[in-house]
Amino acid sequence: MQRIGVFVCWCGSNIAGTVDVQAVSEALKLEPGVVFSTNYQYMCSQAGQQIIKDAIKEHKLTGIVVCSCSPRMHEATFRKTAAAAGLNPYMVEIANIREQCSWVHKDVPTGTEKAIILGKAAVAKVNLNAPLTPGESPVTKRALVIGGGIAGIQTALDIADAGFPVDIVEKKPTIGGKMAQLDKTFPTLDCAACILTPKMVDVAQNEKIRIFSYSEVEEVKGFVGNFDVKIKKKARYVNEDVCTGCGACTEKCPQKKVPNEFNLGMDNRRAIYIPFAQAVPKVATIDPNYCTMLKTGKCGVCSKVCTAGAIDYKQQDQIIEEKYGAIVVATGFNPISMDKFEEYAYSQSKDVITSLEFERLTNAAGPTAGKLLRPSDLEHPHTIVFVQCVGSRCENCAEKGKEYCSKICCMYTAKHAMLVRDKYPDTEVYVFYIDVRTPGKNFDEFYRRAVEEYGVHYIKGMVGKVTPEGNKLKVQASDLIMNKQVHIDADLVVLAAAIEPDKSARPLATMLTASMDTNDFFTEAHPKLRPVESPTAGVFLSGACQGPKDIPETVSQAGAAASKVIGLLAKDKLTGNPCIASPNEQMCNGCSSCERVCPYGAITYVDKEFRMPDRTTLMRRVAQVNPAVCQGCGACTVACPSGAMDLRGFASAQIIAEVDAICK
Amino acid sequence: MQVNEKKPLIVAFCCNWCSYAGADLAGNNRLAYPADVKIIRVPCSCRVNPMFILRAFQRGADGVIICGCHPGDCHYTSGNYFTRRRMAMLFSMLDYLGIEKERTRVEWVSAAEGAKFAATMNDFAEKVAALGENKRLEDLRCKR
Amino acid sequence: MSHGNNNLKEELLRISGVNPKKCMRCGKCSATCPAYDEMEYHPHQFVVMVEEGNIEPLLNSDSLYKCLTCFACVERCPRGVEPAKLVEAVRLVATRRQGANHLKPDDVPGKLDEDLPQQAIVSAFRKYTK
Amino acid sequence: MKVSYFPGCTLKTKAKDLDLYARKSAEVLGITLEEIENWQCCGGVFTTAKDEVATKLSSVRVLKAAKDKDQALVTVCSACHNVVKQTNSAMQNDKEFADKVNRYMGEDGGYDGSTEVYHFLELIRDVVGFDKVKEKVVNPLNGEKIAAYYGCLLLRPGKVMQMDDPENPTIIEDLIRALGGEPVIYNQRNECCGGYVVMEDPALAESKSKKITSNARSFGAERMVTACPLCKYNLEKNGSDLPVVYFTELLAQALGVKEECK
Repeated sequence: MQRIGVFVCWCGSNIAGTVDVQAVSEALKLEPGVVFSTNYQYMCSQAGQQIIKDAIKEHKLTGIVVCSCSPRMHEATFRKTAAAAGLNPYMVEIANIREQCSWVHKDVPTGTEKAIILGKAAVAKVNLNAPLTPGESPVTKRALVIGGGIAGIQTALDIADAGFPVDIVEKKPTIGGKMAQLDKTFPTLDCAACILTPKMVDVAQNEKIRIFSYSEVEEVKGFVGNFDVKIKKKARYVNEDVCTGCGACTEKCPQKKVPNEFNLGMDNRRAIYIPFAQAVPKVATIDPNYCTMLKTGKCGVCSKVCTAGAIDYKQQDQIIEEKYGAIVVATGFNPISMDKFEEYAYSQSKDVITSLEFERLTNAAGPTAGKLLRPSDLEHPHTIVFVQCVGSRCENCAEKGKEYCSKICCMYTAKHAMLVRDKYPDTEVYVFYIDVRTPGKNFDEFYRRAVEEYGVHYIKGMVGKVTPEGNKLKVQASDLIMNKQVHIDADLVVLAAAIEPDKSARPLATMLTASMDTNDFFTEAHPKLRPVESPTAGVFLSGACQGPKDIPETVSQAGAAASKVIGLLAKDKLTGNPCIASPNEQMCNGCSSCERVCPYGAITYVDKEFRMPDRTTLMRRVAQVNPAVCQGCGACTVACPSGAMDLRGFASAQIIAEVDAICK
Repeated sequence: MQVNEKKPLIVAFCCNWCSYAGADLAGNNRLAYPADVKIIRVPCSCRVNPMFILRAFQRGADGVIICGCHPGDCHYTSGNYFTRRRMAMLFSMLDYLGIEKERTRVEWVSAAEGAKFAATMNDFAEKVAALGENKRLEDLRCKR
Repeated sequence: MSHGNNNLKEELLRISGVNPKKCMRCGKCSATCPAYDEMEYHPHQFVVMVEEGNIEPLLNSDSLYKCLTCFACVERCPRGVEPAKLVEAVRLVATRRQGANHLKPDDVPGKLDEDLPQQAIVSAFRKYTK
Repeated sequence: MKVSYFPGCTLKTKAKDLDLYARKSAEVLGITLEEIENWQCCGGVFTTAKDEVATKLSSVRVLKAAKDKDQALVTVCSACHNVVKQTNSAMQNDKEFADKVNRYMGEDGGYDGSTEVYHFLELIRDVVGFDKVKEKVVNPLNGEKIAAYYGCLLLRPGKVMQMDDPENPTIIEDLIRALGGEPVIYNQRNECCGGYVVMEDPALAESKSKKITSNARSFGAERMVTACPLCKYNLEKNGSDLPVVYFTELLAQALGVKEECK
């Protein structure tokens, strides 16, 4: 028989407000096995933990139940407390009487009644707990960073700086990401390339960092400390080790009409290309969709002009297999498609552009060499209308736009507006906004400068319709302060498109078994306290894949993710989860049902000798669970026809005891 | 319609990674649902042995709901697919035994769907309450 | 703050099925409205005023008959508020009052011309008369 | 293929062309339009008020008549289409409304919202196919620049009508292309012409119509097509210097049956 102690937490008034904690601790005192029961204001505090430790010693407790917040919050805390008092940490059960009781029920009698039942279930479970010892597994001291934007770059640099090898997988031919496409950055107006490209060079030169560009993650297996990853290196038809990046091929290639994605299709590149001058790695890539040689077998100009002999039309996709201890997701974002917002005439006029296109139009390396010219006729625009929140803050997210605020648009629009007025004072600039959101260091000051010093017209209201007519864009909008409908003949309309996670994130999340929210942003292990870890151990989050972020936030999150990775890789061994499957060999008949459902291949079979009652021996085939590989899902326990397989910590008998306690 | 004053008894099995976290989120956001719902935490919805559900009905539960990660999002890759198939089988058998379909349910609730968790529980509890007490499988020997 | 006529407000919400609380005050409905300049109260004001229960001014305003029912505001509202349905509900409440028909049969002959499709007359009666 | 056909009242008087050309063209395209017996006016406007039941009954009867024949229901007039389609959607999705309606329906029996409602344009696109239309063209439009005017009723509310992208529709343009014309894409093609207020406020209707025709003209249109008698009247009355025709006339012209209609 166990000797159980029950500890009911008030959580200040969080629990005690709706649950009569005294009544709960008294009721649970009467449960079988309970020898001690008390309540206290904050069980998780030092004093509260001391109460638990003292009681364990004084009453020789063999198990404890803490009625408190969610086990996702403080189970680990109380397990440590128990261990400190010499009790096996797995003899602790939590009754969740805060998130799942006091916070969702209104009146005290109901809350108290339910809290007692939840407490009884936990007591019933502890009665059947057994001490567990976690196994250990080694840690592969190498990290994988998926995505080579500023988030991935910073994470990789920080990890490498601590002495661990890092691989970056980037699906584009170069690292750099969205930041490489930006012109200036708010609120300091630093040139994006000037602060990003040195970091890209650092990555290229760092001995600890390998870059797999033009590559994608194909498969992820394993678990924290021991991931097995397959990376597909797509054929770029150029030998990376030989190519010098001289660019001769990109000048001679006869296929000139390929939309240049780096400039968002506003100009053309060749079929063999280097995305931009500062690309890392600076090697050429052949676009198989446009290359005449690859499509028809006739051409071969690039091969002829390449003095290094780097062109290889026969190159194949290559699969690289590597082991990693930790994985960082840094897959970033994209502006959403403007297809569903045709009231702004995006597809009907070249002069309606997105903000990212505007960045390219003002960038010295962009299609207009930094001169602000309208795409349709390359004239200088004299009236520019910026529209905020295009697709952000929408209600019906599935069909049109996103429910969330994209966070960065207010500031980059202020930046764009300010830069236009600074460079071209003859240009009138209007910004239509719903709210201007500037909660960052020096952000509001920046926005006010745009209005006060640079004379940008901020108008509260939305644009309803943009009508191209002649060479003008007729903008119809509302001015809510003036209570007027305003009509502006604009030369250029710039849409602040909402941002969304990159499309590659969803399949990647499935591979990593990392969870995502309904918008396909990765969810963090805890929204406040573990913001850079995914709920899947060993998978970390960096940058906009977790939510909209500006550059400073991305960089700080990248550093934080790196420090978590370093903390993990610094360990030689990881303590596993002891709540794993274990077969009762006496009952196992070796039928292989469990092996078939195990998603990890953790179950194998061995022939074992059994002593029979008549003193003969019998060889039988029985299941065996590899404790380092089993993750403890329990699929096998249900598949087992003879009931031989059970899950430690969540044994059938324990769950049934809980059911019984609840259904009394 | 309902004359029975007895509160229904509902057992909810929630997977640790998605639905239990979803329930916690419902709590964080103070989204109320009936106290009739009592949650049992399991590592994965595929840990729920049909036996547990039968046991609950035997012991007088009026409804049993199993919540897991959305298909494709299982923390253990494929556990919820097992759940889906197993429960389809079990529920059709329960239906045959006279346990109304409304008393059993499988629902996918992610860690981000606190509102969905609360809404699901409200709806489920309402439907179960409308059916009244479940006597069909109740084992009187289990009564105290 | 709700200082106005709550009964009337409830009726309008019931008739229209609109939830004005979803409005985030972006003004896109009014930005998109083709009849804006003719209206004393604009689509976004209908939403706000109904939410506040400040409905009498709307009932007495000519704006009710300027709405073209073109549904541009419904289509383009980022929050799915559907202001046109609210305008229609207010108009119905007004025309349903006794003797409050906006279009009188006697007025019709004066408005006709030879080519006018009867569809125009039918819909005018449907919109402005009870 | 046989479908139930609801012409609507205007097509029997001022917009006879719209009706006649549709019937003739349908024949060429292998579709028989079977006019519903004893149909009544759709009401001209679908009121969005949830408590308006009686005004929507005539549309429900039309829908039910098609259902009884197990046929899809086809309309040509934009306004009728809007009313009938919205009514059908309400019958499908608003249970309270459907219950009330079915209580009115009395001995006619109930209706469950299951009739498929097509606009004639949708029928051409989804059932006939523009490729097949192209094959049947005998008098191609020889690259004439034609501006499609959708107005509001065909497209909105987009969630209910589901005919096309309400902000960037292509269905009439695709038809024009199939008939050998060159569609003119202009941004005002889905803005309201003010048709409903043409009696109430002719000045407003005029200003709206002018905006549309001037926008179409600025994009080089030579002719405008529409599916709505009210739009046609309104655009013409308010001094469109572009000819405005029904899309069915264009169709009949290209299919070589226009003269037979006279």
